[in-house]
Amino acid sequence: MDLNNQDLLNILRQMIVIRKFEQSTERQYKRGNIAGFLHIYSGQEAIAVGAIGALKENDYIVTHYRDHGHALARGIDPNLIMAELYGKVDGTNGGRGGSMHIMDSSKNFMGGYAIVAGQLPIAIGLAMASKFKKKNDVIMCFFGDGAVNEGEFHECMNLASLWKLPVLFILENNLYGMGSSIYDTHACGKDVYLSIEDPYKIPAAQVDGMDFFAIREIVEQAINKIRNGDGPFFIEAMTYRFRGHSIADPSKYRDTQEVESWVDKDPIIFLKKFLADKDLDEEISKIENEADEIVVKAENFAENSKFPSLDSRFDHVVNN
Amino acid sequence: MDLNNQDLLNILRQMIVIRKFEQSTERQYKRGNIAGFLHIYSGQEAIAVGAIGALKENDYIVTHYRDHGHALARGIDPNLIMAELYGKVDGTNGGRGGSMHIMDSSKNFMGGYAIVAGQLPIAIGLAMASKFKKKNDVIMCFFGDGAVNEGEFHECMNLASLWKLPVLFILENNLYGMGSSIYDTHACGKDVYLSIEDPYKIPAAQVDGMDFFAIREIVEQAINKIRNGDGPFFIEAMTYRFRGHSIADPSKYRDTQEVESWVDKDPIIFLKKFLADKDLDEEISKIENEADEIVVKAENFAENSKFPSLDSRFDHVVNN
Amino acid sequence: MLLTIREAISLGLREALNNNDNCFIMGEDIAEYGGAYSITKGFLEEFGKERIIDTPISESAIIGAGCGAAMAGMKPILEIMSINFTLLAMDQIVNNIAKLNYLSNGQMNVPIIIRTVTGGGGQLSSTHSQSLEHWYASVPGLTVVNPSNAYDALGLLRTSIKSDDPILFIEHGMIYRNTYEVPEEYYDVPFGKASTLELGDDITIISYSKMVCVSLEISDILKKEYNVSCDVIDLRTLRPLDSESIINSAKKTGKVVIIEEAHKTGGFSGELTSIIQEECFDYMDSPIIRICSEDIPIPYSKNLEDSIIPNAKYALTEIIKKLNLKKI
Amino acid sequence: MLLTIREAISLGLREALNNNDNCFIMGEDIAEYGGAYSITKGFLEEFGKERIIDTPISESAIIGAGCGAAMAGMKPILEIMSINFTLLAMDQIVNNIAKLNYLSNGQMNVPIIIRTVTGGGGQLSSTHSQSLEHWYASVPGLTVVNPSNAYDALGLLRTSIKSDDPILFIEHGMIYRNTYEVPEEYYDVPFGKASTLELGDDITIISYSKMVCVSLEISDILKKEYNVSCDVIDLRTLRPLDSESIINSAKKTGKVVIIEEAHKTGGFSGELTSIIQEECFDYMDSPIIRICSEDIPIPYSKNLEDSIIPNAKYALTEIIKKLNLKKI
Ligand SMILES: Cc1ncc(C[n+]2csc(CCOP(=O)(O)OP(=O)(O)O)c2C)c(N)n1
Ligand SMILES: Cc1ncc(C[n+]2csc(CCOP(=O)(O)OP(=O)(O)O)c2C)c(N)n1
Ligand SMILES: [Mg+2]
Ligand SMILES: [Mg+2]
Repeated sequence: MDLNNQDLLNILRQMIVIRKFEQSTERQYKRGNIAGFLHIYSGQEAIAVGAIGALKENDYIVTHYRDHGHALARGIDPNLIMAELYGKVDGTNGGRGGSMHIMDSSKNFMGGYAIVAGQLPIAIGLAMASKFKKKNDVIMCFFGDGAVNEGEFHECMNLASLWKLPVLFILENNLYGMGSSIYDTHACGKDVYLSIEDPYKIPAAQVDGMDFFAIREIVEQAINKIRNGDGPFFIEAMTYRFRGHSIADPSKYRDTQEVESWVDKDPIIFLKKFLADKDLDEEISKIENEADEIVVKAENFAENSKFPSLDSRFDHVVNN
Repeated sequence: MDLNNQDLLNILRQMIVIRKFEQSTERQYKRGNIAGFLHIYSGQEAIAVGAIGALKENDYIVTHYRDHGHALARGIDPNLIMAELYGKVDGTNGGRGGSMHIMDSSKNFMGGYAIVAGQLPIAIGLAMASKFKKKNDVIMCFFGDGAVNEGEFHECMNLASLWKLPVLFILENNLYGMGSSIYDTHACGKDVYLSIEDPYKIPAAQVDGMDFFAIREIVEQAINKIRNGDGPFFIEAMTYRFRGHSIADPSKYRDTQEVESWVDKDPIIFLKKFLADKDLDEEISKIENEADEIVVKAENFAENSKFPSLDSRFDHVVNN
Repeated sequence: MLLTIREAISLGLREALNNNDNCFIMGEDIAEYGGAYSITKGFLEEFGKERIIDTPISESAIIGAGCGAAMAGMKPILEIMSINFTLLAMDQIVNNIAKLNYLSNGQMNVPIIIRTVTGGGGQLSSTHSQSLEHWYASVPGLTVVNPSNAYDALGLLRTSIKSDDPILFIEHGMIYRNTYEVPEEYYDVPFGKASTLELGDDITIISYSKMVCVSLEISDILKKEYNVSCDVIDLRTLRPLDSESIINSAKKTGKVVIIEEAHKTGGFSGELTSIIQEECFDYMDSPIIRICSEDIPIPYSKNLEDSIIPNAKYALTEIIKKLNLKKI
Repeated sequence: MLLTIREAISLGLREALNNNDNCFIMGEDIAEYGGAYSITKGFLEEFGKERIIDTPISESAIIGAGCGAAMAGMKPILEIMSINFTLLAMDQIVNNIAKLNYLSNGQMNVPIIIRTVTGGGGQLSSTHSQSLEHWYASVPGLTVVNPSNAYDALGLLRTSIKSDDPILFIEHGMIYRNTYEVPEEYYDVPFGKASTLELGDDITIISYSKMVCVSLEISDILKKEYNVSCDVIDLRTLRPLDSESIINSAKKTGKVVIIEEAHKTGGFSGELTSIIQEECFDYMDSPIIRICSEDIPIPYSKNLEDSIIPNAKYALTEIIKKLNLKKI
């Protein structure tokens, strides 16, 4: 990890764009421009930006429904993401997916998946292909702490290890799956990484998910090992979602003290503090403004995009 | 464990009855009296007899399709089991289940299940009921090494631990799931118990599955702990099936040396050796004869039982 | 009293818990969170955590555990947030829950209720908008309940609770808030008895769940604007199916319209059509009309979703065209 | 050349592996063991373990992995021993494999083939004897192939291999050994084209998979003993469905019999009936006859199993009775 000031500003910019993008999605949901289920990524930005920034172009990403942050970090045009949320024809999926399913195959961003743990087998398969074709592509697979309780999760850990597949599993442990605390749903409590290394022989590490540097560092190490042919790696990033599970969730099951203690660790503030003595105040406020502009532009783009034509609804059910 | 000679003879008798019963089922399959899938238990007798003998009447058992040994060890009339294999009306299930589904609710023998790992959630539910009703009944749940790779297995470990359920999990690790060696299918190799204790916080032990005494001892300890309210316990019994996966399997994937080395550990011979200096030769040969008689009687009973009447086929699809 | 469907179901569940000590509820986020659709809000406080059980996200083990508990004499009521998630537990439902009574030759009952939510219309995109109840309705051993209103929801829930059979109790996410008059005094609604919500002579409209609302809307317009009167039949339970009511009405009107939210190909409408043509062949004036969702995964975009799932306008257009109806 | 269905499928798979470097096969016990039905016997030695992959018993992850591999440009062919076990992977099949092309707006193809074995008749009892292909045939996005003979098995497999769509290739366990003449030279069989195996004027018999054998048996007897000639239509693929052939034949004969192994209620026969009555209403002389498995879990006992799954004798009795046929 060798980051100069410009790099750091770029990283901060990405995180701020995500945050402001999410604030916008909440507003637009309330205005009725966005519908369906909407899961906000705010609070977890350091993970997407830290991890995805370490990938090469040919590497693959799969994630779950809380996917705006990952999509933005991968460099997918915010206009297209917002248009997707508006259900418009210019959206990443032409308006067919909505918030939970951002997909852009031109960026090997293989999508958000809405069935808990349903994306893990996809990652296994992408990794099989990478290995089979000797392409050395890494598959980065994001999921939440809730996914760990699905049987499929375990099947995938076993397969990844048995076949030494190039998958980097990234658990974004925000301590809750919907309203359920991980302590009530997971026999071994919050430290999931402890239950990976021994049973599955997959190297596993826990990291502060609010700390960009910690994440980038472990991800780089992991990717090196994976590209080296060592097989899968598992990272548990401890984090917190600042908002409810979805926009419909008032989040009453978490006490304010807990929420506040995590908000104090806001990954954006964390990074700003780090930059504090570098005399970059001006650049940072420029970034904030740029981020606002990006989001407004995205809103306008989405607003002005058309709804898909009714005739188009038959396309791509099958190819033949 | 306090067993006098009579007890030991009884135990030996049970094991011999299972072995001869299985030999009979193979013969009767070839004669066309038994059909469908038939999975022979020979070689694993010490586990069923050692474990089930430690249960009380009110305790429950669930197992998989390789279930004749468990059913016999639970004291289900061999006549009824054989009649079931013949598809006759006097069978445990009236001929509806066949080999893979022996069930006798009067003995809390809740059945053999033919979908790999499908019985594990049933055990969880029986245990929830036991706990809910404060009945202190233990649920003994048998399964094979192949079942460990189904996601459901992990879901059940997690639930059992989280809710401190009175389940005794007994993994009969015969090293193969059909033709697949556990080394090719399980990331952590053959010692499955090592991957239970830490991730799930379930006490787990490995035991020689060919040694009746070892099994009975650990099972008694486990049951004591479970009745004490300590929650689930996991036993991995290392064993071997002397025959192919099912009667259709010539078992070419195992080399003869491996098979022979395990046949040398035949649990019945093991127990006979233990009894060798107790001057029980006469009793033992009586047992062998009795076992032969029991099996012949079962064959005759099954032969003479009727096929279910066609009209009866509508019964019990639903109650109402 | 006036109750929403949501309230009616909550009421029925409370009754079950109050009347049967062996009854418990479990599911993902049903206790602390009150359920994804708030059906069990307040239950945790009222009945305690031994009976209102939050589970991990492990659909297969949870549903299988319900099966085991039922076999041991409990009355488990499970909530699965969405019928789409039951796909993860399909094996437990189809191979254990549905079959154990039969397989054991009557030794083992599985008196479980699995409550879940079906249907599209909420812009949840293709994996969260399916109507899959007809699959379960094709499985011998299962009972499949699809209430369309609060009266039936409560009445059918009561019958489900008394039943010793495994029941899929399938609610529709888009009609929870609809309000209906429900008697204060006890009543129940039997399985396998459709209800005829409108009586008419000209057309038989058959539907269930949310599509009953569409049917009633249409029937109203047909009467007022086309002077055509309809039997509006709400199947209420897909399995057991009330063939008799269907047949009698089809014989009377000679014209049948089936409205179903499932995709047309392979939906339950085919089964209904078959029964009618088998039993009423000589009575039918014209082909049975099936109005169903198009054979397309349900997309997110509102205009596309709306164009795929049947609504009153589309249904009416189809009926008028196919039966050649003229405005009065 | 004379080939059994088993041999035809093996041949097609070998072709696929030889012609496409990105094609691989995976499944439980398909390599070392040669497959539960010996379809891939010898493949491991021939193609090596990178392309013939034994898997743990993890149906959901395996099928989902096939999906992922297909998305990255591979051509995975999966074997699931029994269609009953696909229930454990239903979510991956229905929510990922079937929908990704649509959901991604055409960005992601999933050119996977899932081979599996359907049907009863082997005394395997209720959890191992189901016919579930009609469920998959109701899912937009899937292609569902059900060959009844070696010619079609090979021809349809070749088409499956060329296709970019996800395919469920569903074999019947009880007819693997049936032998048929198959051309030496290359041919294939398109999707969505039924084959008319017998031509006749009086009755249309529609079936697929093993029930085609039953249909041919009956057609023969009807001709010889009743002087009744039948169109025997083998659907070959349930999705896409060749409605045209069905409709044309029904219009010609005015009498239709559908023979299907699935349980009657909610089987695919309902769909077929609906299409026919929609399109051929005025041509039909009598109700469409559905001959299906009874609505009972398939039991182990041979006499019960035989009485539930349709065979020629039962089908014939039904047809003769319902169509009031007289011996010559
Ligand atoms: C199979 C399945 N079960 C349940 C749900 C409903 N659901 C959606 S998200 C969610 C919680 C998942 O929590 P986690 O994996 O921790 O991710 P987070 O939302 O915290 O990012 C649940 C239960 C679902 N989508 N899929
Ligand atoms: C879900 C499912 N997948 C596959 C099968 C086919 N099958 C039956 S037994 C078996 C092997 C199981 O091995 P194991 O659990 O070790 O038990 P064992 O036969 O060795 O006693 C397989 C793959 C099945 N019955 N169910
Ligand atoms: Mg979480
Ligand atoms: Mg084994």
